[in-house]
Amino acid sequence: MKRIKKILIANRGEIAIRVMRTCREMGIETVAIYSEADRTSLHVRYAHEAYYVGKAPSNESYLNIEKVIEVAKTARVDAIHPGYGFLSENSTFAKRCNEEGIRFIGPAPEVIEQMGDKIEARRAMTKAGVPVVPGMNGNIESEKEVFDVIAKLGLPVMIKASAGGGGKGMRLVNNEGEILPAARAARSEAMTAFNDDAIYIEKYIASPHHIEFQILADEHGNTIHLFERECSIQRRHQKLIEETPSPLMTPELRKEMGEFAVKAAKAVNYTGAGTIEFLVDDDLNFYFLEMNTRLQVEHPITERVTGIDLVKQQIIVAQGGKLQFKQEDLVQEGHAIECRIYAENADNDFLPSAGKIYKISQPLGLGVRTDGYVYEGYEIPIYYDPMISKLIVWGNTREEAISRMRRALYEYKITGVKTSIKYLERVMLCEDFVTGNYNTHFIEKNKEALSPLPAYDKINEDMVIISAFIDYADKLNRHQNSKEFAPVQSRWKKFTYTNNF
Amino acid sequence: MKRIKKILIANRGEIAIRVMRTCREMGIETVAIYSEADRTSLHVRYAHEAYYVGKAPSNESYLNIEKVIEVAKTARVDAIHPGYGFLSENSTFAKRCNEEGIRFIGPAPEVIEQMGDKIEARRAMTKAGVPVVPGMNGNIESEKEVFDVIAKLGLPVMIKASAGGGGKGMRLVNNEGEILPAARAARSEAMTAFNDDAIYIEKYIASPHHIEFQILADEHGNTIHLFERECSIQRRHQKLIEETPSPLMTPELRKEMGEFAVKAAKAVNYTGAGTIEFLVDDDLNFYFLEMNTRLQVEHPITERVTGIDLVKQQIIVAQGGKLQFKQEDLVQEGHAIECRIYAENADNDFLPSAGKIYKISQPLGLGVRTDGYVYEGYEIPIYYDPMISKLIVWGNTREEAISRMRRALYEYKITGVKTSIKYLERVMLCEDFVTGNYNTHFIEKNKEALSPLPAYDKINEDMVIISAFIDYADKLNRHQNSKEFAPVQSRWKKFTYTNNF
Amino acid sequence: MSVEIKIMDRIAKVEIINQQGNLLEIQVDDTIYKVDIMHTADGTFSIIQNGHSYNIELVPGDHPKRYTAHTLYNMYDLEVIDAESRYMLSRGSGAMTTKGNTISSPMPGKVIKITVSEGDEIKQGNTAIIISAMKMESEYKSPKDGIVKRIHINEGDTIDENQVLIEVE
Amino acid sequence: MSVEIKIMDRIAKVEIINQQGNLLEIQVDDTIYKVDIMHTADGTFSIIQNGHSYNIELVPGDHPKRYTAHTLYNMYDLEVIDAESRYMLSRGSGAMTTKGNTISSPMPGKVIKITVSEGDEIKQGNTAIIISAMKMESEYKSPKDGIVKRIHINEGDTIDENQVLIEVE
Repeated sequence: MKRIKKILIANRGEIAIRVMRTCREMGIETVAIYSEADRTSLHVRYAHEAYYVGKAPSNESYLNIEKVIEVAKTARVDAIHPGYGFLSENSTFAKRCNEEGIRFIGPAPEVIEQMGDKIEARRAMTKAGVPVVPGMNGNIESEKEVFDVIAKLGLPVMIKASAGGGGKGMRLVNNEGEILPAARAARSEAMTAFNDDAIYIEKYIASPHHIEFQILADEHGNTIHLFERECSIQRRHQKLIEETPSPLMTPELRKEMGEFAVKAAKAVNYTGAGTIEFLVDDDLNFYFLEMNTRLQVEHPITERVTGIDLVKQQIIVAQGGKLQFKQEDLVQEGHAIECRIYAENADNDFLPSAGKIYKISQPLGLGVRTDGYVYEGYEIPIYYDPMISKLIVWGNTREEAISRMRRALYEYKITGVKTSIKYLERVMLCEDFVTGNYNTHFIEKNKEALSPLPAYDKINEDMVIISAFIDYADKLNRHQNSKEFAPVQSRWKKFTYTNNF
Repeated sequence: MKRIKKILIANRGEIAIRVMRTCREMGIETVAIYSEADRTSLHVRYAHEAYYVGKAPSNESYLNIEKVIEVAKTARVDAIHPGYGFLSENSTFAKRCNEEGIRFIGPAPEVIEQMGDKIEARRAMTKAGVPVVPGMNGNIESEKEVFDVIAKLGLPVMIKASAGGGGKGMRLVNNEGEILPAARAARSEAMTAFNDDAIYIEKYIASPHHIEFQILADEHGNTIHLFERECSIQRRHQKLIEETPSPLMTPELRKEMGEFAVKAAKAVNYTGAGTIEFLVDDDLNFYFLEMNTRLQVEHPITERVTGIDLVKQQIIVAQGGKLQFKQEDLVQEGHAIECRIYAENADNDFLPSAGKIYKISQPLGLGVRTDGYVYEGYEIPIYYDPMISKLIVWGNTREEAISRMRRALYEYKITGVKTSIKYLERVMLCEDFVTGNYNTHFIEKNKEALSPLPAYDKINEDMVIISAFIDYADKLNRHQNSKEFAPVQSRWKKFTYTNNF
Repeated sequence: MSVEIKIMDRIAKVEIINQQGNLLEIQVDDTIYKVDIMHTADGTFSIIQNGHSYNIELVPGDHPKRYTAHTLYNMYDLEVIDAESRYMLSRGSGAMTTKGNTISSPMPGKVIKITVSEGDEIKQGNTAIIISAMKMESEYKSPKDGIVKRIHINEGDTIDENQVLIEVE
Repeated sequence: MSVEIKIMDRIAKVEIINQQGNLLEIQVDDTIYKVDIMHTADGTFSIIQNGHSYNIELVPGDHPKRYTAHTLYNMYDLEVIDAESRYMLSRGSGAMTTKGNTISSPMPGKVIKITVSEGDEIKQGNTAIIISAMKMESEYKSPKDGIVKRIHINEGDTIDENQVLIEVE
């Protein structure tokens, strides 16, 4: 077992900083890479070393395998942590790392490849006895086959890209007439997105819950699960809020699904941290959906209820070490919820909102964690993901966690760009969320309840007007140097308080 | 049981905000009070309502009982939370609240009074069978008695103010010659500090550990303890770092001391949150030292390992509710450490450092909590405590907690005033701390190890010089509008990155 | 001094009655408030009015007289209307001109596709341009029926917020 | 342009050799560095030099040419010495005058007690004044043997940082 002393983090944003934090706690040096758009990004400042890797668009920088490898060699790192997104599920990259004698912090390239092909993954799981969504275990060969398969499965079905992910190349088919256009659209979208037009068909699971299990496995045959994460609150097939335990879960179901998750990981000789995603219907039937061979965005809620630093375990496993925990040592303590803070306009179809951060007030205190990367004056680049922070809270009970999340969202202020914060506050007040009675249709179903409240408060509005007036008067004063209005400007910062009615 | 809907927080700084956070989570409205020096303090902004109570010095504002009661009546609050310090252990204030039909969040006035008098407290504990430091159970009546008592106890002894606290009116006597001057000095200091010159004598416990137990008790006869806090790292008799579990503790000792702590609380019919302080010597003999009838500064470490929001339990008890936990439900999960961030110069005898906060970078991420109240541009008033923030971290093990604390201290930057942050980093690297081998003499014993490192790094220093040069050149440019040096000023905020070697 | 402030559909008249340091008597339309107001140079306001604590953050807008105000629960767009704005308004220029004839960018992004050419006819609601930002593509549509008069950008260009992209006549 | 910068006991000569946007070739004493330097208007610096990432926060001092610099591990006091400072220095005034004849306040506080009167003799190290700040009392002592020439404050006064309290002659 060779101790890792220096790690290159082949990523940016909050996850790069998240990984560096654990490295720092473990006494490991960190190397950042940055594109032209990211010289002023916080991960560059957090790292011990930082190297430029190319132009702003990802495919000219963060996705440039050879450039990343070159930097890794220049900086003489022992290992590369890929974070999530970018090269994290790229088997070619994992292979290249191995070739250069650099540890890729993740599973073997073959496993990445196998799980990255949705059809291959279905086949492996079926073989291992893990329930999969009824459907094909191969690609569609002809348009005729589309009809044959659907005739057997019955409508509704989902047509999916074999290389898929992130909701791309995916089409729901409800009736006969939609079949052909949907198949063609899925194929074309798959080609654009993944450069691979292979598609397959699965039965559509109505009102599904998206529940995933966290897996950890070492090279010594130890594979454990760290319980579930409920990820059904999604917009545009992207997760918005996650929680653990899942309100849907029973102890029996947890045990059964957890065992299948471990079985799934063992079936492919998985090592490191990974996630088994399931669809669960209202009758608690569950189906393997896919495996993510990397750290997930939402991993902190698992960390909070289990007390385990997942990045630390990833590094220990990559060093060839043994997992520091056994399945029977693990318990879910209390309840954790994560809200993703996106720079977007939730009231206008979740349209991204790039721009410059004006001010930030962090939520602090008991049970609150934030993992973010933006700072005051930072200009969010247009080239990458709009997620700027994650707010994770913990409570003794689900009820306490929700109250705490409301409090934390109330405290969290990011101005200058539009964010999802106010929208998330409304979710935390929404009855279906509070009662835990929701599935992946939550956002759509509660459209009205989640709309901005028109609540009119005259005094509040008048105070806003007064503020603008004072600011304007101050500016005028500074400008014209007139004596009409004694400048109140900056007294807060400059003078102590002297008057009171 | 009458639900509390509105609470006045008779305090300022971090603890006022700490209490308001829980109130907000419980749906309780909050009322702040502020002195002339605190109009711009964060607790005024966090509260729903805020009222002026007087001039900057505490005795003209936060200690003005009638003024606070008047505001409580104006704002029609159901209860008052006193925080710590100020009026929190003032039985007259608690009595006045009761008279006005306002719930005082704390024990009955009689209990405050009894525990506030150190002699009374010793008597009550002796009666209840709780071990106390060998010494007198009454006040010194004459200077002759001083010699008689010391003859019986043997040197060294501590002479203490009966009304004491915070290290005031306390004198260590090592030899005969010191007896009379020490007794006189203690008496005079007690008079100045507490307006009461009563003193008493206790045996001096050599190399003591300061270990305290957290107590919660309701009005229905339920009294539980929430384990210990190790508070031996002190400077000038004030705590600097606390941790739980204590490195000194054994499961047997914990059980025994915990039972005595519960017994002590029951002996005085205690209700609410309180703390039993013990001295523990190297042979693990323990002695009751005093009871604090309020929330402690260091309560967050107990919250972190037990998962219990102590302020919430205080409010539930004050409402007449039952504790939500039984003794057997409680466990210490992992390890928590708190570092107090003082505005002070640790390298110059811990001299306070008032002034204006220039910039703050909060430590974030896994296992980190901060409870603070200062913000950028805030001018720390000279009238109150120099503690500006508390940094609390949690780890699975003590080792992980220490690594995480180092990482968090590394991330925590507060500029504009001097703070204890760098000093605390050195404590986290000090061998005696790392091995857990310390008592209240830690700071003194490790004076050298805790001195600033002279480590010279030429490149680092040259980079600092370059920064100052650039800033100066920028200023010159803005001033003279010359073309000599192309202004780099603010490009970070204004322009995107365009060049690379 | 008295000015008008536009907040959503409301135009409020504001006037200072009296000032003593940070204590102001101030009239907003028909209501006179006594407020204790403290603020920083960068727009963080703390107002205590009748015991109540209000927190407001003013973010400067694209024009010196425009603000976005954040309160605890809401966000407002504001504009100060003084003599100058009224003059500009009467001239049909300046801060309050309508943008009915142009397609502008609500946020920075990259031009993926331009689906029209100068001189083309375009109908209201038809897509004229596709912009990509933060891994998402948005379609910008024509505000009215008309002829594409000028196209200010090319495919592949990076654009700023509030940049005029296409003019329709 | 070349200036001298005083950092602790060292006086370093700094000169720009070459600049290309945020890329600088810069000489500090005998060493030439190629640095990639980015900074904000309020003094947060990010420097990448030979792959290494340096973070420096400059806090303005009590004089425009003085700074306190915070790096990850250290704090430095700095002063820029240019032609003007040298001129001031030669005149024995300005930024670099010694304060050997005065007792000044290192921090704000409240005057609790003044133990001397104007005209009194005082020895080096004797307490002249007791200041209270943040619940702690500090004794300020005379920097030298001499006569108390002027006392600028009264008991009960609130004092600022760096205020001259007592002059000794």
